[in-house]
Amino acid sequence: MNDMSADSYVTEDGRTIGGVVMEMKNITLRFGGVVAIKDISFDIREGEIRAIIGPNGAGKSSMLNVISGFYKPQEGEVMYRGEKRPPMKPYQVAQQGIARTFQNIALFDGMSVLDNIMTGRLNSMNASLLSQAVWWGKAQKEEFENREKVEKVIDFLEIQAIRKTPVGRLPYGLKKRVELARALAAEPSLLLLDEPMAGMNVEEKEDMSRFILDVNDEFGTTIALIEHDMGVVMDLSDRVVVMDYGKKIGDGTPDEVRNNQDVIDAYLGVAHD
Amino acid sequence: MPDQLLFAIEVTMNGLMAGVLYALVALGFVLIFKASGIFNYAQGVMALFAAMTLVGIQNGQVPFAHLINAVFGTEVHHFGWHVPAILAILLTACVMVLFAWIVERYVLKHLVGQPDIILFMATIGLAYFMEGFGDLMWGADIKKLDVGLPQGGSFWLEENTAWLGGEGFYGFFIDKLDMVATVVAAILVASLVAFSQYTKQGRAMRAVADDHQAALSVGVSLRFIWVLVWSLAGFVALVAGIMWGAKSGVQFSLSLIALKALPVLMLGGFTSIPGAIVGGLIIGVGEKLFEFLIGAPFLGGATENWFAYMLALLFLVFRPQGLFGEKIIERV
Amino acid sequence: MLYREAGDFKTSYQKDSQTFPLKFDRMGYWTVMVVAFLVVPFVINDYWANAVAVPFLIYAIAALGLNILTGYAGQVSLGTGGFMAVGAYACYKLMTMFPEVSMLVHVVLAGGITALVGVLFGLPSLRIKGFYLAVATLAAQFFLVWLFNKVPWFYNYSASGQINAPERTVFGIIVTGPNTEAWAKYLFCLIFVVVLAWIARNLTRGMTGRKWMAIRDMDIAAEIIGVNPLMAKLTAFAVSSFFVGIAGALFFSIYLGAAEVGEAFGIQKSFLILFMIIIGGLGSIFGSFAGAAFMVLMPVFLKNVLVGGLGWPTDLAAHLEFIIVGGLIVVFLILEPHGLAQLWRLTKEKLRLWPFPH
Amino acid sequence: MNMKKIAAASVAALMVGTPVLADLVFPSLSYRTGPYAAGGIPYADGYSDYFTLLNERDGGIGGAAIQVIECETGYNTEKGVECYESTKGQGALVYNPLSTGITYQLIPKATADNIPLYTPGYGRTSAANGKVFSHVFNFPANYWNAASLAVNHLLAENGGDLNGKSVALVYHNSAYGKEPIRTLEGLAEKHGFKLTAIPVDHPGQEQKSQWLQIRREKPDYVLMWGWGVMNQVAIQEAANIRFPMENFVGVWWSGGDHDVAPAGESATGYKAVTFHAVGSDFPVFDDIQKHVVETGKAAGAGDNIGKAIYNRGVYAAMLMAEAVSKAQEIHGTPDITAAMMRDGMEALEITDARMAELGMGGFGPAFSVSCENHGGPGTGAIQQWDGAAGTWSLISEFGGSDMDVIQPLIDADSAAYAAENNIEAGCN
Repeated sequence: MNDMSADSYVTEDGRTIGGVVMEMKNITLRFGGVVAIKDISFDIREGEIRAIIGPNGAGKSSMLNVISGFYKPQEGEVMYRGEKRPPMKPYQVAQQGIARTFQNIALFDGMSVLDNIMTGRLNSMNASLLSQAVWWGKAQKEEFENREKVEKVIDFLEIQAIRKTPVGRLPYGLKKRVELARALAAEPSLLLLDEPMAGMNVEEKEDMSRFILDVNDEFGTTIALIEHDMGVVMDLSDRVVVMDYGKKIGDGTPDEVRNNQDVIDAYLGVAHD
Repeated sequence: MPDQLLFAIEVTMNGLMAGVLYALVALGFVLIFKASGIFNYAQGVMALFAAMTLVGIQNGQVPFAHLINAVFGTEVHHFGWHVPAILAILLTACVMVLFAWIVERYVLKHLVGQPDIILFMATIGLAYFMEGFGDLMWGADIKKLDVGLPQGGSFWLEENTAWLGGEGFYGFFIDKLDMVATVVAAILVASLVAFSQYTKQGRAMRAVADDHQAALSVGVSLRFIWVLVWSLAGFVALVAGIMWGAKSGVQFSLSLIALKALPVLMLGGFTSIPGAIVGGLIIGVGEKLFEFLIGAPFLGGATENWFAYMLALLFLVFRPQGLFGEKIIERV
Repeated sequence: MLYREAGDFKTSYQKDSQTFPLKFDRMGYWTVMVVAFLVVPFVINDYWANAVAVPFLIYAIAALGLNILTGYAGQVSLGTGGFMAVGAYACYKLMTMFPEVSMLVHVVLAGGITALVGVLFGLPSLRIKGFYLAVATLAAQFFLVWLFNKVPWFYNYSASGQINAPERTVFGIIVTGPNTEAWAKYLFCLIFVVVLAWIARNLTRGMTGRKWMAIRDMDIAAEIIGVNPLMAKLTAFAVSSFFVGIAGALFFSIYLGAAEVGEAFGIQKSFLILFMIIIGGLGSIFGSFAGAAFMVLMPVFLKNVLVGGLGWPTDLAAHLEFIIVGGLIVVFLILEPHGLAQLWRLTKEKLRLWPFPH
Repeated sequence: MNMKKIAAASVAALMVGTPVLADLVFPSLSYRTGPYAAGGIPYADGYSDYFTLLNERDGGIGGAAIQVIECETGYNTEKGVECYESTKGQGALVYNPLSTGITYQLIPKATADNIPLYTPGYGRTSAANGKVFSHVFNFPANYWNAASLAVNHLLAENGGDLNGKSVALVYHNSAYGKEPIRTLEGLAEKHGFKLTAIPVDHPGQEQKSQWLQIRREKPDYVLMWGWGVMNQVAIQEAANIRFPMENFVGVWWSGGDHDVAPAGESATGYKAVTFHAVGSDFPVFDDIQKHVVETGKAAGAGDNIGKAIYNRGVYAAMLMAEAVSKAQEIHGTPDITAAMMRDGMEALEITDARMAELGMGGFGPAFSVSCENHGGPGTGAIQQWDGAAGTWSLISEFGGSDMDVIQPLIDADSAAYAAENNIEAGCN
């Protein structure tokens, strides 16, 4: 990309949106003969909340998986901070500061809430196996430093009481929150949220929306999210990409998208020819 | 034809026959795994138990004779009658059904919905239990199994193929017992397929295999299906026990034939009946050919055991989903 | 309310992550340690050492090792017997090549060599999962046994292929060979058990353990949040094999004193140790001990009751042993599917509340 | 944590009966379960029945009653350890461990505990050298004798010339099975026959490859070192490929009735080496029938009498009883200790007259043991199976083996053991 700072601007509520962090260029993803994503391009800017919406099966989660490096697109490029991203394993993508949550909660059921969130810190812990084996020196120091950071996230998301509970025993809404905590613990520069409010009641949705805004506001974290609830999306996001049947049918501010005829057709279920 | 090539063909044919015998054991595993997701560690012991029961019934042995004699100081050993083979096989099949019912009633019923590893572990307990129970019931000594199966090489085949090679070639050797086993296995597989395709119970079984929840919601009784598959697996174990036991006599080592089935399962997949057959054939031919070409001449022999696993391992590295599995698309 | 946690508050992260968070557990632990180190060595005799304590301790190490791989990292292995053989034969070669060196060094090196072999056979785990991997590790099992049986160098060209542990010492104390005192055998194994259990505990409560468990619980998600699956699985294989190798070395040199690979380290051993960790509790250090105790001590206990106590014929007793052990496994499962460790935890939870059930 | 379990086990251990110390205690490490039970049951029955006979008929040995403590090993070394440890405190005189693994494991241990080991026809062959293995006895014959005896039989069949003949050895791929290879290699060199070694992995349920190989290579003779299910399958497969049974010779552990019986009549003609007589045509068996079986004191069901492996158990028990007499004579007390027992074994002398007196005339060779030679005379005969009658019969005299080949091997292997374990060889 060009000079990024040139594009930066300030939003109505006073946040600074910077240049392009990540740009998807002409991405096409196929499974066998099925085309999940067809020639889609869009970008994500520093500090913004970017939403990807669309009906079921539109390819939204697949797109997030491409960003995560879990799916390898057959065509197209992923540009990250102005450079073309070479083929990478998902864990290498995570090491670049991209964290995410999953549509069907992907917590580690056999571990406690605390341990689950601690896994978010694994990219910043590198004590040797030997040091860990004897629980001495770097390993111990690192463990407590990172534990402190995790405790802050726990406080932030107000889940102190369930710290030691095995995640398997938690109700759905709390699991979602723990998953967000795990992603936040990584202190990501880009946070991907796959339907963070799916299956929640109104109250829980309000809580979650507040957390997302707070994260964006307090830490300046760039967020890309997939969400079904249009009301929530329009309230939260700075810009919206609309997908349908693997194609991009709209891209812009919530207002622009709301008035886009293709988007209206897709959501009202106008027959495709 | 050069003799070496003829020998290779002979080894291949015998490998196929051995493969059928492996597949027979593997089949029992597949039946249970497919319908209930249980890896039945006790399958080998079931084969031993079935064969022991068959011999015991046939020879009119008094069950638990040793125990009874030890407790009551009596001297009972035999009823003194001899049951015809067919009747004994039928009675043993009934015993295996009874066994399946007991397993369902007293073990599996209490473990519905538990993770696979727990059910696997239950079958470990079952294996221990049956090993002791079988010995206690019928004694640990070796027993001759005779249900009238033919034994020995086929002279007809030998005589009619000897002209193919030179001085050192005697004609192809194939064991008549192996041929019988092949025919029996074919009939068994055909009837299993027919059963699952054309009967109500069979369709219910397939439904459960495809989707537990959906099958339950349309009123299939899971408990009945479990009794059914365990009975079938018990029957398959009986057949495998007869085929293997006819050659070696019935004794403890019969339970170890399960180890021969594991590479077959790896290759063919745990859920595919054709996979078990084809996997068995590949393992049988592969290990015998390797022993013939490389193992015996260059490595000092006895390579079959590990080669079977290495073959399966290599295969899985390149095709992790097994022979007949669908390519796995991972999702999150 | 003997067993309680009320009033046991943690004021630092250090204290919060300790092994036994409850004071009562800590006291129990130290009592066991004091008895094990300061009482048992003075009262132990040959029977208790050779038939009970030493096999239990060694199997506990093997179970710990396999539990790291299977219980924590979720990689099911049936190659334990083969890896124990690597440890045993490595130890034997080292013992005969460097007779002057302390046994402590030999045993640890044997573990290290086994770790390397374990990593090699762990490579397929990248592509093969679940039961398929279990069966794939059988390839290691059968190949290793065949190898040690085949290549005479491993058994120093002895006529039959048996290996014998010559007399070796640690700080001048004889620990192998026929003249070893019961307490020396016991203490030597006990030290390894305590140190290795402590290492296992440290690794599993730290980041390495979290990576293993993440791979176990959901491998795809783990990779996406940044766990390198290759490294996580291979470290699990390495650490696990290290433990198992040490168990194999002790099994041969301290416990049996002579071994033949097919008999001592055959496939039955792999299954036995897998049973131990499943019955004891997957992903539990206490479970490894409980499982080893159950599988090693239960048959000895039953034999003593049935043959020694009740005077049954030995073969009937042996059959009944199988029936009882099998029956107990099933009964335990129905009562508590997650192993003896979970049973223990639940008992403790009940005790915490006693005598007020609500 | 684990202490609860240990505490529970200790309660059980306390329940172990305290031994009557005046008794002559013979532990019988038997295996009536597991993969080799078929061979273990008749042996344990024979070993125990003979001692019972002595108790019932003669009131023990030299006035001291005999106590046989049976302990089930299942052919498992670890259980063997437990058995050894649990019985050695009860005044055990001699161990007959009945398994290669347990024997190797006990050789150093029993020596240190000053308890003799008796391993007739099995165990560590080089233990015949009493200068190194002071507490191990394996008279009257060992595996290397067996290999030589088998070759001697082949020599006899061929007028003393095996030049250009081919011999295959089918063996259990374990320490036991590998024992005869070096001897046979030495003999092959000496007599000019070609030896092919064909291993069979435990358990040996599947031997198609091996027998197809034999069918292809057409050796003149097949020797077998098999055990457990391997024997039955090998004999069946040999019959299947129509290998001439009279050219198929097994070691004595491949020569049990149960090994040949499953193959039925097609096993007729199969041969095995033996170091004792076969059949039940000896007065001692009448006595066992009368004093043991009919009084309901038999160890088994009483239906194993006269079977090859049962006879071996009886024979082993007889030799041990004679050694007890010898020890009582040397030390002048009926209540001997294990150390005295060792002296008795080392001074053992079996004469034909004594054998006849015991009702076992011609059952085994006459021989004497010395410190230099714990292995006895190394004599044996060939037995052959008659499938129709279901009996073994001896088809040769008891003959000696080729010690020119065997002795250097024994010396070399025992020297290696002595070097590895810092043992100073010699007689005191």
